Amino acid sequence: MKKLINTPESVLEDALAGVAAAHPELTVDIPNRVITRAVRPAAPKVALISGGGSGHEPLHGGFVGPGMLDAACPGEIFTSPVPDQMLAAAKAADSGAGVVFIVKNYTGDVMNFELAAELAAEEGVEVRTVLVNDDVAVEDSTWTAGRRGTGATVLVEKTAGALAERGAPLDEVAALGERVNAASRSFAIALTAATVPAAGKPGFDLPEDEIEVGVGIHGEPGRRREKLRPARELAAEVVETILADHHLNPGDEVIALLNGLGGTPLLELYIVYGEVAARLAAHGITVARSLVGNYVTSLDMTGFSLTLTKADTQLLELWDAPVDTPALKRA
Amino acid sequence: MKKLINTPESVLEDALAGVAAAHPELTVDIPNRVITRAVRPAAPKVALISGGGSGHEPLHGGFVGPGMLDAACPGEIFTSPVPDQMLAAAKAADSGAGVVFIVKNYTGDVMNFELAAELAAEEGVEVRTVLVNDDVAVEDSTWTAGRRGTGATVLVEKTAGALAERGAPLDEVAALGERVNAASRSFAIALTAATVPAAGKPGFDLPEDEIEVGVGIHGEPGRRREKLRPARELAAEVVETILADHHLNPGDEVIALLNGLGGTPLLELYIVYGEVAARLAAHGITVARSLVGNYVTSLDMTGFSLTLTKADTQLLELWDAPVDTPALKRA
Amino acid sequence: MDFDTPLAEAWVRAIAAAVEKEQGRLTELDSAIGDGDHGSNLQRGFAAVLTALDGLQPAGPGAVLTKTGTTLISKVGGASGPLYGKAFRAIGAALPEPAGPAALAEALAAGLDAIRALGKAEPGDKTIVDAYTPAVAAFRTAAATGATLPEAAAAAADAADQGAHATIPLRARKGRASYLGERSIGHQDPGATSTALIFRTLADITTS
Amino acid sequence: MDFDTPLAEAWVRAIAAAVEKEQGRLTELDSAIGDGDHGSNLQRGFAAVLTALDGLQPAGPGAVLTKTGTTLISKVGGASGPLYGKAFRAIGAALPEPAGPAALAEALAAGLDAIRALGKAEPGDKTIVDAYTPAVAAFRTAAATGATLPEAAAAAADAADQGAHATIPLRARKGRASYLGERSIGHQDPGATSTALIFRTLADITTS
Ligand SMILES: Nc1ncnc2c1ncn2[C@@H]1O[C@H](COP(=O)(O)OP(=O)(O)O)[C@@H](O)[C@H]1O
Ligand SMILES: Nc1ncnc2c1ncn2[C@@H]1O[C@H](COP(=O)(O)OP(=O)(O)O)[C@@H](O)[C@H]1O
Ligand SMILES: [Mg+2]
Ligand SMILES: [Mg+2]
Ligand SMILES: [Mg+2]
Ligand SMILES: [Mg+2]
Repeated sequence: MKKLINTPESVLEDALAGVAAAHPELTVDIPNRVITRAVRPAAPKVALISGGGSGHEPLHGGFVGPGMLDAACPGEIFTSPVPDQMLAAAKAADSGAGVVFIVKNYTGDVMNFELAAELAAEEGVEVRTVLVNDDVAVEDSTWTAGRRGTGATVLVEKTAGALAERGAPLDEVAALGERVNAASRSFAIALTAATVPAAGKPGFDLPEDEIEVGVGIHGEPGRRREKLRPARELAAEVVETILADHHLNPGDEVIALLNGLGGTPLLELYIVYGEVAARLAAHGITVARSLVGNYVTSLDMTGFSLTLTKADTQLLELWDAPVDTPALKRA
Repeated sequence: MKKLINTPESVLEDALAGVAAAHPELTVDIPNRVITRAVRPAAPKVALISGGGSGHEPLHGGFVGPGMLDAACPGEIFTSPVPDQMLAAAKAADSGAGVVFIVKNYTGDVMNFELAAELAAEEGVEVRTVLVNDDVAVEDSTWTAGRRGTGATVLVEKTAGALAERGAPLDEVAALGERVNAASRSFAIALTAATVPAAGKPGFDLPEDEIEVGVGIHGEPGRRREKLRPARELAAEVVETILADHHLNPGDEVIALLNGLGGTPLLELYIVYGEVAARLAAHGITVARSLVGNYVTSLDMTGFSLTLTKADTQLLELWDAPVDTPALKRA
Repeated sequence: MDFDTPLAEAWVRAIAAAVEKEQGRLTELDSAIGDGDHGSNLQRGFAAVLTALDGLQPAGPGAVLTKTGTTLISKVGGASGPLYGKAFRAIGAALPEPAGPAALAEALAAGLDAIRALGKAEPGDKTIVDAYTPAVAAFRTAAATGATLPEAAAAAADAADQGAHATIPLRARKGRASYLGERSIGHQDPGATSTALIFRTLADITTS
Repeated sequence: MDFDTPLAEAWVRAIAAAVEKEQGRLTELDSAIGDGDHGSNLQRGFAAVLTALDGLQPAGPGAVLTKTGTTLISKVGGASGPLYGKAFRAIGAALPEPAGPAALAEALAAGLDAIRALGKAEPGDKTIVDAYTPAVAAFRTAAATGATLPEAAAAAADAADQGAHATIPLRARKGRASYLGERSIGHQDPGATSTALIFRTLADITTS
């Protein structure tokens, strides 16, 4: 394992020290593992709090700031944060207008946020939870853990963040988040596995000519293996898999997030995005907005995910709204 | 070689197609390989044109936009662009106020830009050239090719871009660029080599426990090999190497760019940045501004570079000025 | 032999030692069908539990286990943190002092209920529940038929081992392993394995 | 035998074929002390030259080489593009029609001058110049002592080969290899190697 770290045990703490040093616009409570805005919003507003395992940077700490999150709770690598973190974040960020927890649908995240919501309620903080579950690689059934939350998280955080910034009430912000999640589908392909520092070796072995299709963002293997193919074919497979599940018609508009999994250079992401855009155009689907880059990563995993969110006037307007965070800025 | 590409030959063209699809705010002339702003500046202004081999994304195309570059000329992977590109860019971007070529100091880049400058002059475009040579890993001597241009390019492009946007005349913009270059030093460490698609395998082999110290951004090996060490020690080595060459005193302010080489996750960059900041603080040097992320990459190479630019009131003000490009935005 | 405060402390400390030792294997299992952190999650959690116990003057065995659960909830995260955390809290709350085999059986059963209430897994879903359920059943049966604490604990440990082993052919329906669908088949569940470890530890400290 | 238009065309086409064939080796050499693209740079350039020649009705051998040079400048980039481009343009400009051995020697020398004017490398800097310089000297000497075109070209090719080989122990002072300092020692320079290839090709097509 070759990594720029001090020790596997101190990864999160050391990274938070770096975030604190790099971003005076954030307040980083390292012992309690809570990242908040250094400057509190002037007027009371609904506070957006997100969190999850670390290793997905810039998610979530990189999205704290005006127009997006009020606080983020980073867990250990690929491990959901503990309820104490979300409770501390809720108490720090609540201005009386209530708190929305944005939770990616993983057993651990759901349970820890659930415990946190109970504790916060006991302390008088009103909490709503938006569950993000956009990954079509996973069967959606009430008998299973259900679909994973991946790229759609960025869209939920951005749009709900914009709405909250305008003073919308708690239920409205939560409902918007749920609407964006429902309008979003994602699918990912990995070329190599992620190496968790504490494990010291890749989560799975892939031969030089094989890829994992339908992979998650926690180093877990995908649904199946395939031979590596040209970017055009991989892009087509991803687009078709999403469209098979998504109710999109010719003429529909989408917001497209072509996301790198951490180890893939931007050059390759643009190659894939070009193919994705061409494929969508062939279906008569218009990409109204796009975002290409590393936003929801899986440590050093190479590969990409695509998220398509069905757009409408309100969503586009919220997507375009000003935002000022380390990882996403818009005037 | 595992890459998200169609064919090694079409990498640049396919990536440009993706850039064009993702960025309506840019005009991408794929056959001529020139990226310009879709909306020309309202008033005549000095045009900033940069270029170089591809594989360093977001450099340079990602820095085209208000407040930074007017045009970028991407060459083949790790190969400087041809004079025709810079000529076409100069003709497209010149509004009568002249053109500044920002050139990283590599034999190929220097010669191709030199030929382009001759051709542009023949066509009546006034050209100044700012040579960027900040890499302290390379001996600086008139008998050699001299120091390489690396991370300082971002600082030159940003600050000179801001000055040009305010209507400063040609010589002033070029002089500022030279001043920023002279105030900047960089040094890089790689954990793994880059794989050029056409070559199909890493440019050099590194054992599992070794790193290349003083590496460039074109897959060339560094000055020496060492054992991999904790991030704290690598950060210290990089800081000390730069300080040994840079004339910085306690109390001085710097702009710090902690740059990923393409394959290193943001989490690790923050860990290194935390150590860099601590080390600089121990020297009494204040980081007035910082930027952590992938800005001047070397395909899939893992590792980082550090650039320190001695700051003053003018530079900080230009650094903070609004910019609206794909890879760097500031309100 | 009753389950008293020293025994409760000894159990928790022995779990911490076992987790420290078996960390690698648990993570290995979690790498195959999860995200490769189950070992380090529990290691981190029980290390924190040891620290928490050091300063504690427990009112009884229940207090030891309640503190253990609270600490796990605060320090582990992931799926196993809240599940084991709630379980130990429930065991602690249900435990009289001192507890004989029958009372301990019911307290352990309360732990299983807590896991099921929070995680909503059924037996056969390839989770902690698959080792915990037979362990509680075996403990209860043994206690009901007059077994001593060491005997009941040994029976529970064997049943948990078998339950963990029986997860191998299962297709996961809960937790991260469920994302693998068919590909989760053929691997032993990490959480069921750590549950077996916890019951084996109880058997070990009561017999030695 | 004089250097006429068909011969000029044959030379350039033969270089294109040789570069296509030796691309891998050139890139390999460039990977060791450069950035691993010298082979693909020249391959891309000469493939474009072939296309450019296809449509051309050259006024003479000079026009063939001028066009070659212009195309290389427009298509190659990197260090070798302008250097070889300027060289072929200079050779073309200096070439009378048809050219005997002595005239060709002077034209080739003009190519070397162009490379040195642009790249400012001295012999011994571990560059193209180290193969090109002895090649021109050998060609000149042969032509001055009455050698035929094939004989002079063969002498130049041998000298270029030796010059390229002699770059191995050198420490690079120009081009990317210079960044390696001491570590550039022990590797043959890719540009000197492609120069040797270009001269060998001239010898081959004039003797066959
Ligand atoms: N809903 C559930 N009910 C019971 N146990 C579960 C449930 N979901 C997951 N588990 C258990 O948790 C274990 C994984 O724990 P761990 O790796 O620590 O957390 P995470 O999955 O968040 O990384 C699984 O092996 C499984 O036994
Ligand atoms: N200043 C120079 N003068 C002559 N030849 C040079 C000079 N700099 C570099 N070269 C030659 O160029 C070769 C490399 O060419 P190439 O790999 O195509 O370009 P780049 O170095 O830009 O990738 C080197 O091997 C060397 O022979
Ligand atoms: Mg986990
Ligand atoms: Mg090159
Ligand atoms: Mg796990
Ligand atoms: Mg090269």
